[in-house]
Amino acid sequence: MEVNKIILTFSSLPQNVTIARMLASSLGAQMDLALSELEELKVAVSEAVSNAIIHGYSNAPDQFVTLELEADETKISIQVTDNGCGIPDVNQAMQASYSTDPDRMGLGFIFMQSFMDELRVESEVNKGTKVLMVKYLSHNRPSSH
Amino acid sequence: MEVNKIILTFSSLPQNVTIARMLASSLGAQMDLALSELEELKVAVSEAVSNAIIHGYSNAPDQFVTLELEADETKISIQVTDNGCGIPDVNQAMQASYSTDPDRMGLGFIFMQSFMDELRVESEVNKGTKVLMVKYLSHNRPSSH
Amino acid sequence: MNKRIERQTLHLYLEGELDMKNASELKSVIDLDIEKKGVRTVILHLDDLRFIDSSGLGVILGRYKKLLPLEGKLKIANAPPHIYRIMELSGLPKIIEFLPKEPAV
Amino acid sequence: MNKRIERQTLHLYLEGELDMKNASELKSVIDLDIEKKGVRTVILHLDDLRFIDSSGLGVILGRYKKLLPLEGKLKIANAPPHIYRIMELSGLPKIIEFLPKEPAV
Ligand SMILES: Nc1ncnc2c1ncn2[C@@H]1O[C@H](COP(=O)(O)OP(=O)(O)O)[C@@H](O)[C@H]1O
Ligand SMILES: Nc1ncnc2c1ncn2[C@@H]1O[C@H](COP(=O)(O)OP(=O)(O)O)[C@@H](O)[C@H]1O
Repeated sequence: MEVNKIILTFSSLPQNVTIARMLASSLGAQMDLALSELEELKVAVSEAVSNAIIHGYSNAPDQFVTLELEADETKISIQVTDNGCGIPDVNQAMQASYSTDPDRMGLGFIFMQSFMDELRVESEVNKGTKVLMVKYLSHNRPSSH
Repeated sequence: MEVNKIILTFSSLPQNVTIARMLASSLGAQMDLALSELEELKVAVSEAVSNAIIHGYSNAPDQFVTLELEADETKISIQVTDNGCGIPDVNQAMQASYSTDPDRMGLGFIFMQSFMDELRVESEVNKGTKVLMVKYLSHNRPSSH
Repeated sequence: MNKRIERQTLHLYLEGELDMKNASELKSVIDLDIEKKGVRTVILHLDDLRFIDSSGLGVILGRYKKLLPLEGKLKIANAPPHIYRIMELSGLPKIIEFLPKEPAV
Repeated sequence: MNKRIERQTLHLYLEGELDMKNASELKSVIDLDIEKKGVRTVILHLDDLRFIDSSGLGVILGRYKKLLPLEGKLKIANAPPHIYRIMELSGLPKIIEFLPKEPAV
């Protein structure tokens, strides 16, 4: 099977979180993910993209977020990139319940971790943040045999 | 209202035509296009993207097509770009029934023209083709008052 | 895509989207039944077709043209309104017979 | 989003997606009814909710916390299975009361 690569760059607007989710879930559906896996993929993408807009850009609507999707016969790889404020301490940020916003739950990274098979975060203060996630397709997942 | 800009770059694979259509129609739905206008938008995007893959890249699966969408309060602008073979005579290509492929109908540009308010094609042989289309939102369309 | 053959008549029930992605599959299904099973009438049932573009219309017209010299026929049944509008713009209804809505069996 | 107030109880029927796009709208609707209409019980009916993420969960937990010092309550009714799974992972069912499926009226 050919590699399918899809890159979506979009204004940092709340309504584009829906579009980002839908794109990931369409690709997931083409790769025959189960319905429950599609739901989980959507949550993971939603968390990463929401973080880029809310935290990375402090909700400024005139910035850009990039969602890169790549599917091959074994996995779907996802990258969400912003050029926002960055994260000073990534390990701390990834702790359960840790949030710099008192109104938020600090569950974003936990959801990404639970729903995807791999999660990596690269961030530099004042440069931006890149979240990399991988979902293995069932027939290739080590745990399935 | 803010300007919403969305850029999708994707492998020249047939299944991505569905994704490109869906993206345009999601943006159209957010801009409150009527259902029939969404259908037309989908056909126009489908024609331009299919042309890029079929004609621009002769169905090679390892090339990239770009779909740029921009929405503001008055219109949705769409650009479909490929870096493929280009069109030697754009005026001829845009004629009804003209096709370089005997199995095709030569209706792609006709549909784009009928369903969108503006259509412009820029092409250079061996460089590629850019199709620009504009759809005005009903309350701003000259013909609606 | 469901199909049924009855006395040299192929009934095809199209679903979802008909575009460049699956147009060539439709082409081979029909052509094979014409060549191998002697089908001479093809009826496309479009009740559940949600999208068509010129790639899809091209395959339909192409099958019509293939059947002509064989004295065969291609007909279209139950095209939803928004699909019919696109077919109309392509001139297809001037060439191809559209069957009136079938009563539910 | 449909709502109904009955004796200080606000029934909210959520639809579609609850994420960062509409979480703050849900927050203001509930907070206004708590502050202006003296609502002390909020029941969120999730029958038609298709998607939720941590932004949506955060608003629900936040309203629960706002009601606590007012001796009010927030309850959740009819969460679809895939929505419930996400809520479970967040620990919400340990804090918030989930009502058993209502018989259709
Ligand atoms: N893209 C980002 N840019 C800057 N900071 C981020 C980004 N993503 C996450 N963070 C930081 O990491 C923290 C934890 O993130 P997360 O687990 O998603 O929880 P929450 O979004 O609820 O705060 C955030 O509160 C924020 O400080
Ligand atoms: N992106 C493109 N790259 C190269 N050639 C193109 C492109 N788009 C259109 N063409 C040329 O213009 C012709 C007419 O296009 P169109 O009206 O869409 O009809 P059709 O796709 O049925 O051939 C095509 O047959 C092709 O030769």
